[in-house]
Amino acid sequence: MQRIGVFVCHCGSNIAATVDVAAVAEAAKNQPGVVFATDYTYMCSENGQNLIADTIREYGLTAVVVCSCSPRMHEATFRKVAQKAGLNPYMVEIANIREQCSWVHKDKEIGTPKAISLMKTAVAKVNLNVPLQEGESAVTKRALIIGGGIAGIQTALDIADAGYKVDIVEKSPSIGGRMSQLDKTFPTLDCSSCILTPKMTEVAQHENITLYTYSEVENVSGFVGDFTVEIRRKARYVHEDICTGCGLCMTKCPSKKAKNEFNRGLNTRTAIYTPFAQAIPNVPVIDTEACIHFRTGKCGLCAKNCAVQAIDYEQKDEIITQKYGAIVVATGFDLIDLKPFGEYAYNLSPDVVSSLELERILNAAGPTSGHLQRMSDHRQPKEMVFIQCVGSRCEDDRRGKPYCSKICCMYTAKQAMLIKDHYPDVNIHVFYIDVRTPGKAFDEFYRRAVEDYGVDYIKGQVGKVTPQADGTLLVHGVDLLDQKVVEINADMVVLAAAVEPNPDIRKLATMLTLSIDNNNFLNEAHPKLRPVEAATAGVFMSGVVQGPRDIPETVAQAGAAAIKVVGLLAKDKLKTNPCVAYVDELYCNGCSACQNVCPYGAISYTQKEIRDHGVREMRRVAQVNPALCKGCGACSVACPSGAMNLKGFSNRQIMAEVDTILCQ
Amino acid sequence: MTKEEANIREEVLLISGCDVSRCMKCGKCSASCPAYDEFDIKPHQFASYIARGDMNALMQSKTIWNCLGCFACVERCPRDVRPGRLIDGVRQAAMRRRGGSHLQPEDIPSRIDPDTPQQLLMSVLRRERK
Amino acid sequence: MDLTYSYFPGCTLKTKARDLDVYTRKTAAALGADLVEIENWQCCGGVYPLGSDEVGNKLSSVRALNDAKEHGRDLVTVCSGCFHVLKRVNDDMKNVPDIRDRANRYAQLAEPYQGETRVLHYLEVLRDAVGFDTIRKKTLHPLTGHRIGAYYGCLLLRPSAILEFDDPEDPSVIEEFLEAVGATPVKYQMRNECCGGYRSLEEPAFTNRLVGKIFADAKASGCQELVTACPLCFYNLQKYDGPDKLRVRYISEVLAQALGIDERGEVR
Amino acid sequence: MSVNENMTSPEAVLERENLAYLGDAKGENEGEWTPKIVAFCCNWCSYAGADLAGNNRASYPAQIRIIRVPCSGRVNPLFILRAFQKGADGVILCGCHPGDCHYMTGNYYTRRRMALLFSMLDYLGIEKGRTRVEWVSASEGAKFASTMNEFAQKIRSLGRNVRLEDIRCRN
Repeated sequence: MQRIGVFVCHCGSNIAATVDVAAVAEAAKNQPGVVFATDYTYMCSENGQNLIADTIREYGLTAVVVCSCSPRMHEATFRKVAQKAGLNPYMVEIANIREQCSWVHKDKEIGTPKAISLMKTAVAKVNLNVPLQEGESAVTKRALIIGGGIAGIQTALDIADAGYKVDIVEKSPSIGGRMSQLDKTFPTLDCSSCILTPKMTEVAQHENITLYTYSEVENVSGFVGDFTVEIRRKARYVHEDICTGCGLCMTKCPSKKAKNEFNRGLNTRTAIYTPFAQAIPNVPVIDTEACIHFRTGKCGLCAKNCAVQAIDYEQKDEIITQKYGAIVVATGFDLIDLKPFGEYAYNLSPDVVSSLELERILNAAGPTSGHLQRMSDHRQPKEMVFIQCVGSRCEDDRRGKPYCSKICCMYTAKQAMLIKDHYPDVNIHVFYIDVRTPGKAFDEFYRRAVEDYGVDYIKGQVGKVTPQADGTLLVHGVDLLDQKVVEINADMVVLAAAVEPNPDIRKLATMLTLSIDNNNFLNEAHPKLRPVEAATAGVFMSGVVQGPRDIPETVAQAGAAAIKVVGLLAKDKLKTNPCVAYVDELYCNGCSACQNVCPYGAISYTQKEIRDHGVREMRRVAQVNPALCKGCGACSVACPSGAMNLKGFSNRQIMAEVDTILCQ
Repeated sequence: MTKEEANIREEVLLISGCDVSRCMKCGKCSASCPAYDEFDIKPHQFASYIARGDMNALMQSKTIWNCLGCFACVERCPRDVRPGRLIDGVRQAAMRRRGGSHLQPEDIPSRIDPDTPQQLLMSVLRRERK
Repeated sequence: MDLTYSYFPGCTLKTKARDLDVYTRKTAAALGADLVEIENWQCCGGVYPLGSDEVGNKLSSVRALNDAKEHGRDLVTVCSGCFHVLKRVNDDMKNVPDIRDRANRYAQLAEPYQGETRVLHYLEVLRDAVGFDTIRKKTLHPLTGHRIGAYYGCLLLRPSAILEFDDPEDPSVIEEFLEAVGATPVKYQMRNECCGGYRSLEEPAFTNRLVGKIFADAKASGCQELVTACPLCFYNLQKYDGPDKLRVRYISEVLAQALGIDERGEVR
Repeated sequence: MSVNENMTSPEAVLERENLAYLGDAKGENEGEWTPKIVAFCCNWCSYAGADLAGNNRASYPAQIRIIRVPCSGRVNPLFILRAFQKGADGVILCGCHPGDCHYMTGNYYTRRRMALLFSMLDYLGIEKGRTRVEWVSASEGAKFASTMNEFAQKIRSLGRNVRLEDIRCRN
């Protein structure tokens, strides 16, 4: 039997005005297990706290009920008091007689009996409380960054500079991401590679950073502080540790017809390749679908020409397993598929390009060596039309996205100015819905395009782009302000396509039990107050994987994610919530019902010897990982045999509350 | 907005089943309209006219009789406002109030030729006659 | 596979567009498909009834759809207008409870109709049931060297959410069909733009302008002739008298030519 | 104060409930009865919503008693049966709005589970109106109070639960 003390708070007159607090204390004295009951003006005051602590010692209390405000207000306070007085903090229960009694009712004759029954309910529950211990788990001092774009690079550098080990897993053969494909960046027009390449090099040379390019996360298990991750290192067929990056193999490769992904398919590359000249690591990979040796068994020119014998056609994928304390998801974005936008003739004409394709065309390292030209006939265009919001702000989910992609207004102004800088005779028309430029020096940037460069902004949209016999593109649109049809014979049309999260995120979200929104962006633990943390403890996010954003915002968020990771890795041990699920192995029949409803992957199964009525046998029984369990209790309801239970809210405790709460 | 206009608006919204508040005034409908120059009130204006309750202007517009019913605006509207259905709705409301049609039956014989398909006559009658 | 279908010819196919009807039946027979004409069918109305609060003018479609359901068959039509109306009314009967309830109260069928019938365009039968490969094999007179453009118009494609016929902005089923009969399909951008439709009765000059743009684009893209499945498009295209005019035929006529079938259904 | 039988405004209903409750408590009113209701509230949204109702001094009948659970998904159907057995006239479950569950999916399980339980109870003769699932967020104090008032009124119209109450359990 517990020795329970009941403390009834007046909360000044907040409670005492509508509840006869003395009567509640008096009634408590008759309750089973109650050895002490009193009332006091402010239980949360220092005197009130001392009253509780002293009584615990003096009466040798094993449990405490405080009848006061909501547990959401002061449960933590009274638990600390108990702990200081030598009582397990989880032996404290609160009866909410303020928010849910005295403030709801106006009459003492109603408030008092209700407060008494709430007190009785808390006593009934606390009679069944057991001391709970907060667990501890160790922290592996190493972070994993998934994605090697600017978001992942910056996060990795910030964590590594703080002194922790970081691994970057990047799917493609080089880090750099989308930013490495850009020409210049708004609103300052810095050259993208000029500011990115030094960071890439820094990553490669940092003693705390390990790079796994051409690699993918295969499996994740474990929990905050102790993740175990399997990484598939895809076969490059080139030994990273031997290759000197001389590039001779690429010049000798006779298979030159493979689609160049880095240049968005605008030109071709060799079968053995690095995506771009500044690739990190500067080690080529062999595209087996394009390679003559892999298709026919012949050729082998790259291997023959490699002075250091780095090429190995027999190389196999390799799985490495590594432990991490924290994981940052920074998988970035791609543009949406433009095929469903047939009205813009994207499928019909090579001179209708996406904004990212134009970025490659403008880039000195791109397919046209930075010369602005049409992909059909390599002529320099004279009339160009930009169409904004292609697939953005579009409720039709068969081809678009409901959100604003945020970066398009700015990069369009940038592309227009870059073109006008180099080719002042090009006429540029921009069809827009709204021009959105919130950001430091952003609107000024856009206005410069209009006022200084004479870019023609047309408020309206384009209905159809029709290729003409003379090779031009007839752009048919409407100027909504003039209420007039606008027809432009353009040489090139640029589509500002919506951004969308990298499709890999779905698979990754399942592995990491992350929640994603309807558009495949990751959900934050709290959209305002915990913007870089996932709901799953120990997982963080950085960059466009969370929502559309530009480079400065991404870098800022990368820093925020890094400090969260560093804050976690700086701890030696993590405290765990003790109100977690537990299993009565005797009743467990290993049916997996609990595992299926657990949103955190906290339940696994093990073969265990069970003694049941004197019989020993091996059984498959559930086991709960307390570090992963968040204590929602879904498993305890799903369990058909009643084996699953929840500490702090056990079946018996809740039943005791139900039994008592309706008493008069 | 007069009471009568309020009634017409309600009727148009019911007939069309459209939600004009979703319109973001992008102009894709007008840009897609093959009969844009034949319209006095343009497709993209319908949503705001209806939102404002300026129904008399819509009821008297040429647009409701000149719309081709080609659904290009309906297909391409990124907000599912479907201006073509709004135009259809206003035309229906107009016909119901006038108790008759735009094109009179006696006008028709002079306009047909030996190849005129039944489909054409049926369509005109269905679209323009109550 | 059982290739027996209920067939809804539609008003125009019985009179001005006899070619579309006759060649559809004959080619279907030659390809092993049985098109059984619905008894006592009534005109679909030409355009989809626009007032969602009106039910009476949807009943002729409901009766045809129900007749197909009672025979346990899919309902096939080749006129774009009929396809458009039947498919949209069917969608209402399936998904709009108010229209479904009221239509059933009027129609007084043995058992309420709830959109069970599948509405198919003849092109879908050719593609999915017969198969373009079969057509390729049975083609006796391939249209080799013919550069033909498909003219889709509006009624087959839009609104695509309900018609689910093809990509509304970049359709390809007629091109695939043309390729199967040995022709060289030519994609041109204006193939899904409106011909002016029913406005040709009141404003022939206006529809003439629209058709002119379509022909101009088709010709500039290298088409030598156009094919269509819609009698109204056919009429408007035929009436055009401008410099870019091309020959226009129905898809079924082109199919018949390829299969070597004459008007009486005999193989030549 | 006399009780007007036709009073239906929320304030009037509340007053009537509380008067009846008062009578019950004093053992004064023969045959008068107040519906007893158990409300299970999830800790993150609905319990906070109930707190907010109190903060705003919004009233609801005293015979509505709240049990705090970590998540609406923690509510075992047995708890609900037990409440009825113990003489509850109605049971309401409150959780986070769909998509807002603190534990990501708990309220979806609740919705499915309760749909089954309630239709089974209905089959057993416990009218569907006696059971309810409602989404109340931490910011919806007013909604919490109005939901409770509505629910109490509904239970009153259904009368006393006599089918599942176990008279041996009366306390």
